[in-house]
Amino acid sequence: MTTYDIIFYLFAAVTLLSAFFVVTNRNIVHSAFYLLFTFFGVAGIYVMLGADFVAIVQLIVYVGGILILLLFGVMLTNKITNIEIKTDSINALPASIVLGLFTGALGAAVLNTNWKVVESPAPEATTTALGNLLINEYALIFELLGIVLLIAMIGAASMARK
Amino acid sequence: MIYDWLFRLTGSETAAAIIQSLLPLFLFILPFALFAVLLERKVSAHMQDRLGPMRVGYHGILQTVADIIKLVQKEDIVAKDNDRLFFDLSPVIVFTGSYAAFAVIPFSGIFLGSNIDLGLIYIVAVTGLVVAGILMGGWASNNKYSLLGAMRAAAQIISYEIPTLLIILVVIMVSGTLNLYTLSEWQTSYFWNWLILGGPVFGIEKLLFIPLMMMSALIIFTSTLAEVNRTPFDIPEAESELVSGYHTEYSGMKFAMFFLAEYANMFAVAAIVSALFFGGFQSPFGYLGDLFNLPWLIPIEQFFWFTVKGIFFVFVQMWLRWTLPRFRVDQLMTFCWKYLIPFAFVILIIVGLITVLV
Amino acid sequence: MGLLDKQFTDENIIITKVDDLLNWARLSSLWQMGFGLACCAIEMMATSASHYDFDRFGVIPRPSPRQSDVIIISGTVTLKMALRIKRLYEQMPDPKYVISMGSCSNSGGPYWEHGYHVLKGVDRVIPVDVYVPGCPPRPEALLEGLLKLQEKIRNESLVINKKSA
Amino acid sequence: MTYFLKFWQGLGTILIGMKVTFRHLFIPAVTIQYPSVKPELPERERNRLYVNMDDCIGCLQCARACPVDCIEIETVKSIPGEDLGKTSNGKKKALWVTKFDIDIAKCCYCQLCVFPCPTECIYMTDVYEFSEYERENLIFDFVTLTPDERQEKKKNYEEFLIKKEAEKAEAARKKAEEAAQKKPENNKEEDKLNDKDDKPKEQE
Repeated sequence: MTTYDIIFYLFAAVTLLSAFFVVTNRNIVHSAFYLLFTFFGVAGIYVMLGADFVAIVQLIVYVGGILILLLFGVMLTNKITNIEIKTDSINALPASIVLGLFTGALGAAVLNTNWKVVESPAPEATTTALGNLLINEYALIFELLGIVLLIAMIGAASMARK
Repeated sequence: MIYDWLFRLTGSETAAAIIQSLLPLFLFILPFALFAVLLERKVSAHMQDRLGPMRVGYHGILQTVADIIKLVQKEDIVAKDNDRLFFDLSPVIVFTGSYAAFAVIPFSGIFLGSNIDLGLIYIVAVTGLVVAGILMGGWASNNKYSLLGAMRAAAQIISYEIPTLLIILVVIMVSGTLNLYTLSEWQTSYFWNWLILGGPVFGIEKLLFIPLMMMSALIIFTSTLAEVNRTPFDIPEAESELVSGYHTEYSGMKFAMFFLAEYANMFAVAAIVSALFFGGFQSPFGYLGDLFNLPWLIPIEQFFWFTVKGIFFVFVQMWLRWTLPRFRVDQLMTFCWKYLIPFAFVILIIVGLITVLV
Repeated sequence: MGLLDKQFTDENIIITKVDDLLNWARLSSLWQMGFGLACCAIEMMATSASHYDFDRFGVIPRPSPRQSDVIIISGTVTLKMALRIKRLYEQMPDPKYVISMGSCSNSGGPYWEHGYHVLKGVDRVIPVDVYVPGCPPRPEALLEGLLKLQEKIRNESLVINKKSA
Repeated sequence: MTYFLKFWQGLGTILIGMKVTFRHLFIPAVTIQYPSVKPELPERERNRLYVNMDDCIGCLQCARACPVDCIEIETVKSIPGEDLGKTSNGKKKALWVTKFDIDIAKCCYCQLCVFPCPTECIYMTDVYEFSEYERENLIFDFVTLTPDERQEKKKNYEEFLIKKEAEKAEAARKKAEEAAQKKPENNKEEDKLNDKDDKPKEQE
């Protein structure tokens, strides 16, 4: 096991464990904070895959933006601990059967596939290529997305003024 | 590069990486924090015609050492209603955030943690971790002052990230790189080639750039000052309103970690400003190593100049702290949204036009 | 009184050296709880200001009791405020020290006889280390009280029964 | 237009402020480095009280003047034949001062005790450095007599009183004896007086 493997498993464990806590925790602020570790672990895995730009954008957008917004929202609610979870577990038996079948199918597919193992090239910096693609090849789509976001912002602002 | 040297010394990539990532902590951040706290106290004292620490060592030079030893052995209070896990975790996350920023700061030509292409954006990204840590600490303290302080800190840091990012975008458009090391190399080793004086390109655009870049440097300095919660932007810790903000409930070593993170952050933002606009590790007058043909001298000189620039900007931060009173919350937001962001936008557009047209 | 204080029974070279180091650190960085009650508070502020400069001794005011080492009770302790003082004192982390500044907090001062609303000495609610007399004390008197406190800290020990020096 | 004006004004005023603080960085500090340098106090500085017991005549004027009652004085009369000496301004002392405590922790440094003193023996000094670890140490005892001497003076006076009492009793006895010899006369006179007193009452 190399160092990279260790780091990978570390990030994977952080991601999975904290995601598990996000779902199961009764305290919604705790859930939101565990989400921080989930995002962080995912960003780490992105880095290990050589997608440095995506990892950093993940950190900026999710940790720096959405998570903070989420925390603001959550902290301003008046009932934080011991939230009553409305959905009861109904139809447990059929659900577990379906889940078991699905898991079995996936597991079989994973085990039976003949994975090709290729020597991966050294991860390159993706930023320049990404920038070139965005501005040259996909400029129109990029601009359209920007306009959609702008419209959303204007809409939100006009709604907030009412 | 230090990494290669360490690799040859230890023979293992992992060991080299670990040692290299520990170097800035022990060689730089801790001594710098000790020095900066003393500097802060001395500067504040002399600006108020006082003397500052005088009785611990010669003119109080051991004052911060005593402070740290005292903080380490203080009782670590965790109140009954504190959220134990996050209360303990918060100082660690805040310190991680500000320490991680040091990974890409180019101390000199041969020493920087990681020469990644996304250096500038990376620093902005890990600053987000600081915000999350502050919110976590404020909430876990279970104290209304802490929570209010944390909320204010988060709102402030998020708001002021916008002008910072816009100015970073300006720099990216002019220089064409996000890499702090390349950026420092690009502004060559004479001060008229620094970006604040229009960059190393000669021609009409250099003249046009000078006023724009000066304003950009001003804006980014102001907004990064706000991001590290220093006076006049220290409303998250406003003593007269919020006791001491998000770290009200922290005592002993955990408080020391917040303290350390604050000073590490101060240097980090000073380093960003100097790397973006003031040539990073480049000497303003050329190198003695070049003059006397001593190549081993150049990295040391670069480290010297980088530290000098960093400490100068830290000094300016302190200078402002002891000059200006604290903003009100609404003034703070007005300043960001009505002044800094529009100015940054206008600069962005003009610089874009210049780079396209000229 | 810190966590380790009075935890050791024998006095050996390591303990005494650690003693010296810790005592030096404690006495050199006494962060003061920013807490003023009455007219003595004005003198306390003057002590922090340029002419007397508390910072020379490493004393800086901290807003939060969690980060302070010494609380200077400066002024008339009314019965109402006594509860708050006790609470603030309990919120401070060990090792913590108290300087009682001025007649009012030493013993009730001018109100010791007929003051129906004044606590007759702050040592009735919290243990006081140094009493600084004066009404109000001169800033120098407070500084001298601080030096006395430093002298007291210098003789503290981790050992239970150190030979009293 | 005011928008840009405000921006420039803000920038300018910040620079002015920074200039001021920067100049002060190089102004020599005004700090008095207390333990090594001590400031000169004005002549009429009011600090710790001092009592010159040689001059004290135990008149209690200062204790009465004190607004906070922090001075406690006990005096014992001297017995005839004891020489207590004179005060510096020529008054003769007649009282042993066996207790002269000033609780400086209560003192409010008003100097009101200084003026009534007929011999000017209580006054304020310029000593201000006298903080203590224990409050009890702030009660200053100015009496020059040792505790034994104080006891002795008290005992002396008590003995003197007893002796005087005895003398008095002796004198009274002698008087009574003398009176007993002249008893009849006296009794008659007393009866007469009684009668006079009674009469008006009866009339009413």
